Amino acid sequence: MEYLWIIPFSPLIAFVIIGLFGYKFLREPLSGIVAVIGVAISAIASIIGFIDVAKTGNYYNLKLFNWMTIGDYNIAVSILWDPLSALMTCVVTCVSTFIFIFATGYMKGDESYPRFFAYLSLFVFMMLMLTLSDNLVQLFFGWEGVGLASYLLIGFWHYKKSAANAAMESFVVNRVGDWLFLLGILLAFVTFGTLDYIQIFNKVPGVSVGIITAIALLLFGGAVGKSAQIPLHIWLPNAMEGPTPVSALIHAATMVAAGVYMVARLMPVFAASEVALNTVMFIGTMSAFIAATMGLVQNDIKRIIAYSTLSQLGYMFAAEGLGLFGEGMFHLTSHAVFKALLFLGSGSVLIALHHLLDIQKMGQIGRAMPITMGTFLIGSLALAGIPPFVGFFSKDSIIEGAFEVNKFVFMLLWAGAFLTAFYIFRLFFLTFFSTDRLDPHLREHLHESPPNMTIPLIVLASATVILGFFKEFFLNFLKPSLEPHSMKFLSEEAKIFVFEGLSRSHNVEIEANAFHFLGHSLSSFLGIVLLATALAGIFTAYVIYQLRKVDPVKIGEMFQPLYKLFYNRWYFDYIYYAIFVYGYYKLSKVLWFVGDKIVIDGIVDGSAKVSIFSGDIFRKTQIGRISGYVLQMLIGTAIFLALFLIIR
Amino acid sequence: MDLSVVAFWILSAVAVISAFGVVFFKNIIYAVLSLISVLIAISGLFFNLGAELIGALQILIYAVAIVVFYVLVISTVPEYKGEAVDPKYALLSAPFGFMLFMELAFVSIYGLWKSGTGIFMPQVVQEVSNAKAVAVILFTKYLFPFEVASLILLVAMIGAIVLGKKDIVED
Amino acid sequence: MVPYEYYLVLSGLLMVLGFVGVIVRKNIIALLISTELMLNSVNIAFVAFDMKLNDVAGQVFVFFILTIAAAEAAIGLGLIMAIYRMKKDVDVTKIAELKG
Amino acid sequence: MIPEFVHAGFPILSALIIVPMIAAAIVFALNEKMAKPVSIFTSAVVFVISSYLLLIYDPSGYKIQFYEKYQWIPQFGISYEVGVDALSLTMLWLTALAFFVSFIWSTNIEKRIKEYFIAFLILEAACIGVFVAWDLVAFYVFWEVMLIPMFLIIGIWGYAERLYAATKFFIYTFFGSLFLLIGVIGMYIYNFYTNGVLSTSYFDLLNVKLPHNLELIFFLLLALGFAVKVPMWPFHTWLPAAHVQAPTAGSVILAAVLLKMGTYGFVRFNLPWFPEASKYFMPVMFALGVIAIIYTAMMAIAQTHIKRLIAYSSVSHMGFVTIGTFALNQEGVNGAIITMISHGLTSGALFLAAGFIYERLHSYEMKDLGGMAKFVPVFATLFMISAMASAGLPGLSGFVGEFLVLLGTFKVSVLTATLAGLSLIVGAAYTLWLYKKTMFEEELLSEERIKEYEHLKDLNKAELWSFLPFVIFMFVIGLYPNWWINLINTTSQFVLHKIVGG
Amino acid sequence: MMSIIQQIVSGLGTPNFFVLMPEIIITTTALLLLVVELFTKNKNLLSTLAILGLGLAIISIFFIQQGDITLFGLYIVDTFSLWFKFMILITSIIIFAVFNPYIESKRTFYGENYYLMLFAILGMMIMVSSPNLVTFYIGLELMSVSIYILVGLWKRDYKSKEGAFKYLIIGGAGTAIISYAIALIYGRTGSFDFIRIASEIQDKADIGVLGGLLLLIVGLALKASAVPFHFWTPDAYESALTPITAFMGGVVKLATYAAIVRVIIGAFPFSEEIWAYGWAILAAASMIIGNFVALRQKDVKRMLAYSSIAHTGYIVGALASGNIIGFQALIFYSLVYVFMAIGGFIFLAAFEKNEGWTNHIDDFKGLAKKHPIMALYMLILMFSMLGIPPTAGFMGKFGVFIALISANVWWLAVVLVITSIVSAGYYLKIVANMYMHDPADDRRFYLTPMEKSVIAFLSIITLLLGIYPAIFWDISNLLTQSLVMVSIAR
Repeated sequence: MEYLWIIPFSPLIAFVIIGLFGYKFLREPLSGIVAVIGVAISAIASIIGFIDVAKTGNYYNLKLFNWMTIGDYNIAVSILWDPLSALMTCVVTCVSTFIFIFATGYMKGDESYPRFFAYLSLFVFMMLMLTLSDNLVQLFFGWEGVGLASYLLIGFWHYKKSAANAAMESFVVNRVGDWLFLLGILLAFVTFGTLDYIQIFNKVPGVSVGIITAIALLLFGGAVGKSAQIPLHIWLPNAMEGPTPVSALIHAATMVAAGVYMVARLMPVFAASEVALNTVMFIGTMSAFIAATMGLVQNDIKRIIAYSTLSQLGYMFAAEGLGLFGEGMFHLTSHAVFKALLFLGSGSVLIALHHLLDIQKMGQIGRAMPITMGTFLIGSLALAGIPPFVGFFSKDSIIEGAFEVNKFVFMLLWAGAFLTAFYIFRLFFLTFFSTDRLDPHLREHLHESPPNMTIPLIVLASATVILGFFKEFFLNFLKPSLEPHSMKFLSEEAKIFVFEGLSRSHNVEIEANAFHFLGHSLSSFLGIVLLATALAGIFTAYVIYQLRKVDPVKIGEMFQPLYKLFYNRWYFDYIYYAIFVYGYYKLSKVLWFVGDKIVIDGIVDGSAKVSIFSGDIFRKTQIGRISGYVLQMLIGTAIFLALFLIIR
Repeated sequence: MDLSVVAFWILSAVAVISAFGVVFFKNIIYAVLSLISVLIAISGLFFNLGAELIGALQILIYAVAIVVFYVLVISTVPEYKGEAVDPKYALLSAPFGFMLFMELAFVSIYGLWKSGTGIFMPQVVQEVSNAKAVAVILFTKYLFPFEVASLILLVAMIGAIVLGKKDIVED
Repeated sequence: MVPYEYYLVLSGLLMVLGFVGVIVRKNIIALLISTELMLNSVNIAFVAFDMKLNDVAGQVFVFFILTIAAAEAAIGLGLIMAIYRMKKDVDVTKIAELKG
Repeated sequence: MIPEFVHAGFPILSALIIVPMIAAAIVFALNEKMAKPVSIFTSAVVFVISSYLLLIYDPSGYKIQFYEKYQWIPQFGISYEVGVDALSLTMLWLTALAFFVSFIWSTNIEKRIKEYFIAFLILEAACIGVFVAWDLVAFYVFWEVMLIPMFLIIGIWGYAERLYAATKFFIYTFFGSLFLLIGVIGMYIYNFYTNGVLSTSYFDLLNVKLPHNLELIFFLLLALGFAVKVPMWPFHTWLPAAHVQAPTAGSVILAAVLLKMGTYGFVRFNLPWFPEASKYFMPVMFALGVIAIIYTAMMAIAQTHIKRLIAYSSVSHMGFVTIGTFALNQEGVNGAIITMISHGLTSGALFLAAGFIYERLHSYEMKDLGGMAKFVPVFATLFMISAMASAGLPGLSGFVGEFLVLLGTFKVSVLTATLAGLSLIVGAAYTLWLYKKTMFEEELLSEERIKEYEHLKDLNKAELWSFLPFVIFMFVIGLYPNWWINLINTTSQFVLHKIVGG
Repeated sequence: MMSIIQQIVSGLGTPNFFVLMPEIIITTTALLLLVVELFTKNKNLLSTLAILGLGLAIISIFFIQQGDITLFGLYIVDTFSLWFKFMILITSIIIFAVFNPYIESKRTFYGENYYLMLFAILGMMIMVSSPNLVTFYIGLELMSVSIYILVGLWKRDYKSKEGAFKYLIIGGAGTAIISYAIALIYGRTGSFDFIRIASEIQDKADIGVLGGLLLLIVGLALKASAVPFHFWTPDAYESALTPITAFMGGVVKLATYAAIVRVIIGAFPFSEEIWAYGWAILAAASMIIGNFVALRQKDVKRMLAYSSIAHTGYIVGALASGNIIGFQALIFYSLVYVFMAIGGFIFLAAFEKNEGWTNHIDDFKGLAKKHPIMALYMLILMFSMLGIPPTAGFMGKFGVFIALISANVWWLAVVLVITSIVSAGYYLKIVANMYMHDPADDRRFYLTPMEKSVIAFLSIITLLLGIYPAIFWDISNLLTQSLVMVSIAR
């Protein structure tokens, strides 16, 4: 399996090539093509590897080179190739490939076209380092690397103040997560004496639950930051400042899912601690619901999808919290596909409308760009969870799982499902149908996007349609890395330990076979309810925004406080800004003036002043008159003698 | 109560009183005169102690030579107006002067002074007069310092001349 | 016979008086006179010690002290003349241009 | 434990010290045109030699290599004693690199060129001397000599308030170093009274068995001397002043070399000499280090003057070195040393960047800057790499040190590590703030400013070549730290041998 | 019966005048000058003669066998005295070398200057080689009297008279105090010989010794201008001709320190707990007052005067240790300090010749631009006075530190540190003015080659002694040994 090293390094090579020669030789089309080739190669390689693993179900662990030695432990740059990483890698590479292709069209004519693809390739490299890692340090390397890439790409149009700020915000907020993550790594190292997953997994049983919980929670803190869960979610919507392919790739399909992947990757550790799992579940659920509510009332097309991303990530975490790691990963996959589709769709819309973002100003553009509309519709249906699209299979199974395990979570997720269906179709109708609110100038040269943009849409759309029926395959495929008893790299006791841990939370069997699941959910009460919910959401949106039976503004006024709360994103941004940005900055200013300038420098310069002052005092003794001199001599002599004569 | 005691008390009283005169007389002439009386009193004490040579030298060098200098200078310098002592400094110096005096007196009284290490017992001095004894020591053992002392006087003379010369002012 | 310590005390007293004289007088000539007084006070001590020790070295030293007193008097008076020529004053409070 | 000495066949370290001095003499003799090439050549030679030493150094087992010792002042048992272990060698190499770079950079000096290069050459000799000297008096002599040229450099070629800054720098460090001197002499005297050995050699003083309270006193005396130089909070206020006023090359040297001397002193002297005191004062040092990290990070973000911002960031990084050193375990000390090197590279590069910006826009104030990125892409890239390295991005030099330091500290005190880890956040905050304020937000610029920017020159040859070494070595250390760690492992074991045994 | 007299006389033996060769040469030169000066006013001739005499004296030093106590025990010619005579003569030659141009530019020629200086030198030579309080006293007075006059010898300048008068009065008081001290010591021990004194007071010091010793310290401190007996120093230094100031600040100081060591070690080797403490107090006061006041001086000549007070503090501070190391440190520091002090003052003298140079601190502005080399020399001297390696000044302070810490006098060491830091304030001001300001005008100053070379010599030797002080440490070691051999190892 040595060829696996190609997977991460071909994008890196592409990055280097573009970085060095991008502006001088390659320029507009060529650098894009190089990037696409680079990522395509790794996509092919990863698919080959995927097939291999799917056939055998083995895992491969390659150590590429030894990065650093601490005591007797070597931190190595390495590849762990097992079903889980294989799946994630494939998702990354394949989705990236299509998004790259899309981007070649999307970025046409941008003055820093090469830079964009250089950054993208860098991102893919870092992402692959993350997914392929077999130890926490390399994971952290990728983790930070994708953070850097996202910083660079969000700030790609850095001449915009908003972009620069968003970039900085995203990096710093991520750093908050990374801080916890790093502490987690340190604690893990101090605890286990190693950072390789496999060794850690096998050592888990020996360690007290408290420490395991601490490690798990600290690491999960990193995930919260990276996957933009409550309370560290605020950066993701602002990250939409970046070009749309970036939003699609980084902030929908891959990077933000890294947290989910990480939790699944460390499943044995999390499974060992009930508290950790519950936390994951709770955080996920809250995010799923709250983000959905935020998405209801936004008018920025990309932000709406961003909030839906938050919410869907919430579903994944909830799934993992419930112990349904397989379903979580499956939802990750499907979400990657249809959310990329949605973003690219909105991207092609933006191209057509010259980066007009406000959906209230759109409408009636579906006729002009059928392919976009069709694919977008498919994506929306998938998101809303309508069979037979993939979203239905991945999402509803999570909700059903929640019903079995925890009613409260179930309620929230259920409500979330309704809201999801509503806001995505609100977006859909307002954009493609409804009344014509579009500015006539734009209307004139409204056109369908070129093929290198539509083809990816079509491919992804078709994937959305068919992928759902491979659910069972996926779940079985993932068993060797997520099902304790079939995890080859666990020792026996570890298997038992992890199994117990899982079974504590995960005591529910979800129907794996897609057709059975479909049938079951069409027959069982719960399934019907869920389906009805989704349809209800769509219908409500249809009534309000297409038929215009009810005026949305009225509703807004009816639920004034609620509307304000949602519209202002639960005031998270304001509070954070007040405390951590403005507060911190002002506090620093004050500290600088008081602490450094007045107190410390006051003492330092003050001592100089004091000595000068005392110099002036002593100077007075040299009064120039002999009498004074001799008097002081007399005093000096008298005291000098007295010192000895009296003291002795 | 032999004579020397009386002489001591009288002479020392004179010396101290005229020393106060030196310090406090407004008129500089009186100050110089009281200096003379101090010197004479001191030489009297020398005689009283039996150091005739030094006593004589004292009178010769001081009462004649040096005081003449002073009188000369004073005669060229017109009489100085303005008060003799600066009261501020008087007030400041008095306590510390007293303190120093107490210390010196303490030392003088409680010091373990040696006695009779020398060879010039009274009877020896009886035979060879004090003058001779001093002279012998001065011109044998202390010849070298004596020569140097002459150099000092030479230097002082030159200094007095060159400093007192007119050209120092305009030239 | 008077104890020699008395002589010492006397010399100390004269010494201090000379000291004080240098301090309090305002006429620079008087300053010089006071230093003479200080120097002479020492002579008493020397001679007294001599008599106590049955030695004459002290008196030799007194001789040197006299020499030096003379020398300083000469130089001092020369300086006073010069100062007077330039300053037309012998007030110590005026002889205070160098200070600080 | 007395290590084995590998005597040098050819007195190469002395040569390293002498060569710059000779060069200074030559420059003094020649005319102004020749000053620059001569000094660049010299520093290049020194750099090549020191890199060569770095390569042929034998890291297996603790040996003092290229060792020389000559009598100097026999009456006091003072000798001229030089040699390197890995710590000295890496610092020596860093010094050579930094000087090489700053000589290349100094193209734009037109004021009193000869004096400028003479001062720098003498400074280089002194700095090398500090790092290779093993005799305490020799060490102190070099340590002080270095003040004179630096004083002149800040004072002559600095900016508006240069006089204040130079004087403050000089007096502050002089203050510290005199206490250092007292401490050393105290050790020396005590050694003489107890062991009857009259020597200021490092290794003789290593054998002194001090009573506890005396050990604490000497520790504090030495620590005061070093803490001023590091600088540790609250002795740091001279640094921003000096940096703000110093010319670019001066700032580079100050940040890359002079600050290291303080931490070098801690690692070299305080730990091996005062093991008990080091344990005793560990909490204090941790507290000071953490304060330095967080407090000065806040100072940094409060600045509008970019050089002062970078200066404060240096203090913050030095806080890392402090806690790493006083974690008193292998990882901590290794991390501290690596951080010293990496901070030398990153802060040097950042100061070069600041100098570049000043030469283009003639201001250090953020309100006059911004939006350059588009016009100077190459510079923007290098600047970004340096900034990221300083923010501790994995794969660059900064992360390695910070990771090891945090690991070492975490083993000893979780709280300290947790708080120190905050620098991931605050550090990123001020670094990106700096970058954003200088490079981004072009749309805020007025029209005519854009016009000016149109003919901004990107890095010229000299500037590029002074940037590249720093950036390259950031990658070298970041991507393959193993080599460096193998290099310094034995040294850090020796440093800790009294504390952890070994 | 004459027998007693005969005993005395015969007991004395005949003095060995050969060992007095340097003194005799100096005396004859002085008297020769005294005569010559009456006939010719040719400065160069006079100074040449003087230098010739000094040179001869130096040469004669090498032909003297050491360790001889002659003149009936009143005069000792040992390594110590010979070395110090050597240093005194050498440094005096330096001053004679740069004397003429200065007095020409100031138009204040006195032939007396030359032989008065020679007499002063003679006084010092007597002082440093005195095993006996009488010799010491007489030498001291010869020196002082000559200096009083030298200070006053500035034509048409009132200030020099005032300075001289102040010096005279205060010095006279000092003389009286020293005489009184000698009287007390004489009364306590019955002798003037150091050896006798030392052997008399080996046991615990009583009141008499205490009083005598303390008053002697006061008098010596006054001559060495230690606080609080320093008041004459700034005024006299400022008002004298600058070469004379150099003479006072360098040579006289050197001789005084030598005399201090001589008397203290020679006569009171066993009562160090008294004089160590006493000198410590005076040293601390001198460091503090000298440095702090120098901080506020605008006139560099006066500033250097105060810095010399501070250096007195450092140097006698070494005595606070009361052990051999302390003596070594003192001797070393005083030997190297001469060069710095003379260098600093001669630097001023050389520039003072020119119009528009007033020794004001602002006159130094931009000097590095006009005279880079001279500025470099001044920089070396200043940093040496500040005590930054690799200069001799650092080595001096280093020795003092070692002495103090070896005797556990931590408090004085700390005072030394603090005051040195304060002193940086004014030394750096001079350097900063030279290097970091632009000159007000582009007027260049004229320096004679002799002055240039002299300053070069002084600053470079200061540097060399800093870089390789071993020789001088050897010397001071040797001198201490000879002293201790004479006094303690009896």
